[in-house]
Amino acid sequence: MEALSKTKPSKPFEPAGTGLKEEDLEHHKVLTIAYQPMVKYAWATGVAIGRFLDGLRAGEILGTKCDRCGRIAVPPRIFCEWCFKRSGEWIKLPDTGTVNTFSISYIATDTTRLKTPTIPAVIEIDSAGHAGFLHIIGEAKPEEVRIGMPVKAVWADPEKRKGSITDIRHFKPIR
Amino acid sequence: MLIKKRVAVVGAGMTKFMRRAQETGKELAFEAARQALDSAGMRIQDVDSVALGSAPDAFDGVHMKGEYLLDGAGAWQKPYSRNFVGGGTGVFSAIHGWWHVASGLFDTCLVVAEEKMSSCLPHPQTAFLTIFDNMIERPLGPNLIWIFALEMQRYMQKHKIPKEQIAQVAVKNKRNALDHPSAQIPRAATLQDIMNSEVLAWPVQRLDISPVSDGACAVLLASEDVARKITDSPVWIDGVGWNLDTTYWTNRDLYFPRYVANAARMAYDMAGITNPRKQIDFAEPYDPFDYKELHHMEGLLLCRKGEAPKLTAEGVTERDGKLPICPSGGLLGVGNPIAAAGLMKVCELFWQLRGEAGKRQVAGDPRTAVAQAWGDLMQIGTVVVMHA
Amino acid sequence: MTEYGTIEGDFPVHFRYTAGVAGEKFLREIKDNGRLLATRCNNCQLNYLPPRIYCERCLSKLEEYVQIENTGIVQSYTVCTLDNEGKLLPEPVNVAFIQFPSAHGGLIHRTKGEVCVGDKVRAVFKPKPSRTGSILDIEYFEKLP
Amino acid sequence: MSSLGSQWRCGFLRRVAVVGVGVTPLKPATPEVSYKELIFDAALKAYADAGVNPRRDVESFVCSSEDFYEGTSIFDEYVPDQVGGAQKPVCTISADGIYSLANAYMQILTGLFDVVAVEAHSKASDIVNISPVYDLALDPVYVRPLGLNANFVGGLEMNAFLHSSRANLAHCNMVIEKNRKNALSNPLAMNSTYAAPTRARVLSYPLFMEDVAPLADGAAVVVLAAEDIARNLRDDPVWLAGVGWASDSPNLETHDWDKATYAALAAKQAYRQAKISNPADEIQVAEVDDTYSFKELQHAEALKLASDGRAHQMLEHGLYDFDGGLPVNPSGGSIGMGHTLEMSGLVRVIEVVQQLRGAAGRHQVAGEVEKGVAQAWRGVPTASGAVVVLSR
Repeated sequence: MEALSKTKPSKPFEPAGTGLKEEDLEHHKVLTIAYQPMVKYAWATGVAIGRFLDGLRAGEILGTKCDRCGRIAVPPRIFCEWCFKRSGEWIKLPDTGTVNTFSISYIATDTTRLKTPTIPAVIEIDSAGHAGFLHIIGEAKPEEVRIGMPVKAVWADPEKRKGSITDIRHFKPIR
Repeated sequence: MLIKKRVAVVGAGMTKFMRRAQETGKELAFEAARQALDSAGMRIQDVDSVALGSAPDAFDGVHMKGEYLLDGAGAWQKPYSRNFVGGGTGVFSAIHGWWHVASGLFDTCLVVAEEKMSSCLPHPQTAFLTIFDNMIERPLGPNLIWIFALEMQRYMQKHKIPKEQIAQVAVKNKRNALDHPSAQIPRAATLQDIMNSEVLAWPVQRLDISPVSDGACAVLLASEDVARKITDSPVWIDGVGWNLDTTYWTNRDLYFPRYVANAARMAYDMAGITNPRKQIDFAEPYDPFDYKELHHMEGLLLCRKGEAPKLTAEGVTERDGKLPICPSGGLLGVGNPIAAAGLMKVCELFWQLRGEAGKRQVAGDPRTAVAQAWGDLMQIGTVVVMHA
Repeated sequence: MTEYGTIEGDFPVHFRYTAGVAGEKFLREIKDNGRLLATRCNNCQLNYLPPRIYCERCLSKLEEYVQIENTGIVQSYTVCTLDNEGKLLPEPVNVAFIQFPSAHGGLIHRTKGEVCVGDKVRAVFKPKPSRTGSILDIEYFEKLP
Repeated sequence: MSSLGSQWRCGFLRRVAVVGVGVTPLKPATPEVSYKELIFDAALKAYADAGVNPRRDVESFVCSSEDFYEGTSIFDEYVPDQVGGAQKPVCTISADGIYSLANAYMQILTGLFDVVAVEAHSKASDIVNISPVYDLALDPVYVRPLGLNANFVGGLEMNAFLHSSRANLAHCNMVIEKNRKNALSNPLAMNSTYAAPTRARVLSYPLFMEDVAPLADGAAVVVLAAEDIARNLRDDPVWLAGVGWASDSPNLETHDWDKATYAALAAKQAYRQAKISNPADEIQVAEVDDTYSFKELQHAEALKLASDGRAHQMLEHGLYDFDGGLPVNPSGGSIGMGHTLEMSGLVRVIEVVQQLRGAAGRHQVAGEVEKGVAQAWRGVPTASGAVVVLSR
């Protein structure tokens, strides 16, 4: 380290990098290697989300309650992350709630454009404090959706439910 | 607080930020690392350890991306590890490097952050589906813009902020970036351009968002005794902070980033900063979306909650204002190769505090500045306070 | 007994990698001329194969390309029975790591028939019209007497 | 600073100890719990063992994961709650748990924190098929196009190692037999029956299916504390005497095929800190990576538990047996216990901690155990690994 000579503050530099256009890649002006990943997963839903999804299949929204702080958690978990204790009893919650925040989305997951917008929202479930989950608002005009709007779950037909978050088709405004 | 070793930044490097780079991720990492070493007059043989930051493997398309990148980052036969805190990774990389040196275990640490998002098709956005909860969110078909839109809506509603005030951030940062040699699309935009751009997920419009990019950045860290041998103008890392909030983002109020505030308090405490509004000369908060800069100014306690849009409207945050914010041009202007964009903010502090920022130099001989990044499910704040 | 629940998923993306600055030169030279290129680090006296734009040891920028003879020596070999998805290959594949006398590094590739450590092998290229600019433009390495 | 109240002052490297460990029994699958619930279980055990409350006493959390092992991008989003880290400094190191341990160690050395928790886990059973995950780790330009199972790299390395060390498949069988037998005494191990290797199915010759440690699920949490706090928490803290981690070239073409150079470099760093000059004499127990059977021998040499090319002879002489002079993988290793991806290193560490505490139960090795070493490798195609020396 002693051999080092102190440097003067450096001058503004020319940054390195070769920017390409999409055509360069598409028309093979530059070589590319294409690859399709084949990775697949089957995640064990476990105790808490397993029971939550079973509840949805039965047309119920379930939460867990912490015996120590009294907080109700939905989506449920087997622990209270604030008290670091095992959760206490399971609570059946109403299928109504309040829009905490929302968006009017014109793009799909793959960034393609949607003609009819999707309205994702965070729904605070009634009697669960401010706890809630992400879902979609339906049966509503984009311009009528607002924060604080009361909503109710619209369930899929019982025979079509599969123990999934999509067993609730969407939440609709309570008018 | 007693820290074992005082740590300085003694060199910095950065590639161009590009929509599509011909360079592999390794090559990008090399270019940034080489430049950081050159700027300090150091050889890789003099570097004791290497810390790397890079965001999801699903961008570069390589499992264990940290392993893949390590030779480009100069880590051959060295102690090397990769940190990962989502979008907060870039600034966190400097913190990761900081504890290598501050611990007394190493005299020097080369910190490299890389992202090559263009490998991911049909669009890097698609990979973001996989950041959502695999059991109860992914089946709803979410995309990344949603969470920003949901947070932005909550923030706007809480403080009754008009969209125009938010768009002003994009105007400022895109203008600032005209002076940055690494800028991806150096192009100014008017308020009207932003407001008229395509609505993606209201209230988010296309020009509210930083572009997708490839790029890399690097900084070289050294302990005080070594730093003084390397340079007459080391820039000190006086404070570091990071804080991760609960994963259950739908159980929190998103209008204020409390985790950023926690991280900022941690860093300020360490740096002995008691009044950030007075003691911070300029800041590089994380600005992947225009409202985020405002959100983060508030999280960094540089103003009151809901006050950031007003300061922006008054010109306080311009490069020649009282509290310049993102003089680099930020992610909105320079580009957003996730981890590299965060470390760019640390590079900018280094250059500004040494008076080497050229046309971007903020006036008034700045001495103390803060860089911050954010990430995960609106969940982590990473903060570095630097001092010349 | 309870049926435990699972939710299935994947990564709905695909990848397109560039070969990089050095990789582009390397693969083009194979495609166009059937020759192997390395980059030279004059500092460390090493010729990197495959080529890199940097020396991994001294991190110098490498810009000098040198040609490497197509004949090398087997350093290790294996006979692989599974494909990249874990399925049984139609027939086992002979693979070797081959070093070249003037190069640092080497190539991992298929060999025609079984080989042993120390065997001399030579790259056999696909016919020029069917080359695409890929490492697979080398069909395999064949054993020399 | 911790609520537990450290009195540390600058001037020398502070000593850091393991004060709590928690690990779930390793299993081929855990369909009854989610990854969060599995980790929560390990965390509860570790904090109970350490006698700390994570919400009050633990100041920082270092977790370990790789996105493609989880099937989730930015997996670090999903780590804080089940370890008690919500709204605290939590970060992820994308590597084996020993790397996370090393980073937690450095965090404490800075003086910033006094108590830090380290987490690692494996939910390998959530991965439908591991081969495509490994495939994604191969170089996309030079190696992946060959379309081969990534274990072929193990085949090449094994052949190079056997060739240069003059060891043979019989020695690899001895490693498999030893580790399977050792695991029989370990209640945490996945396998509870013993079978001699048959070498019925070749994977990538000379690598057979049985040379590869079978994947398992599990979670582990380790709590570290600075010296004064450690002494307050328990009578038998286990000290981190030295920690090292290193990478050889990530390019297969320029990495050492026959030697575990990464492990040798990491060991050198750890031994230097621990002031160990003659590891084979000074260490009483070793837990080394045995992702592949031959790796145990290669790693034993890298850790200087044998001179280069001699590990198989030591093995022949019974030195590494459970009742030998220097037991290697008395836990049963990954071959006996199950391979838990990035958690593997912490399983090794926890075994050494239990041996040093004299709390390993039926698999407690004989004699005084003063110092032990644990080591991890990140698997093919990497040439990276970490080493930790633990002492009483």
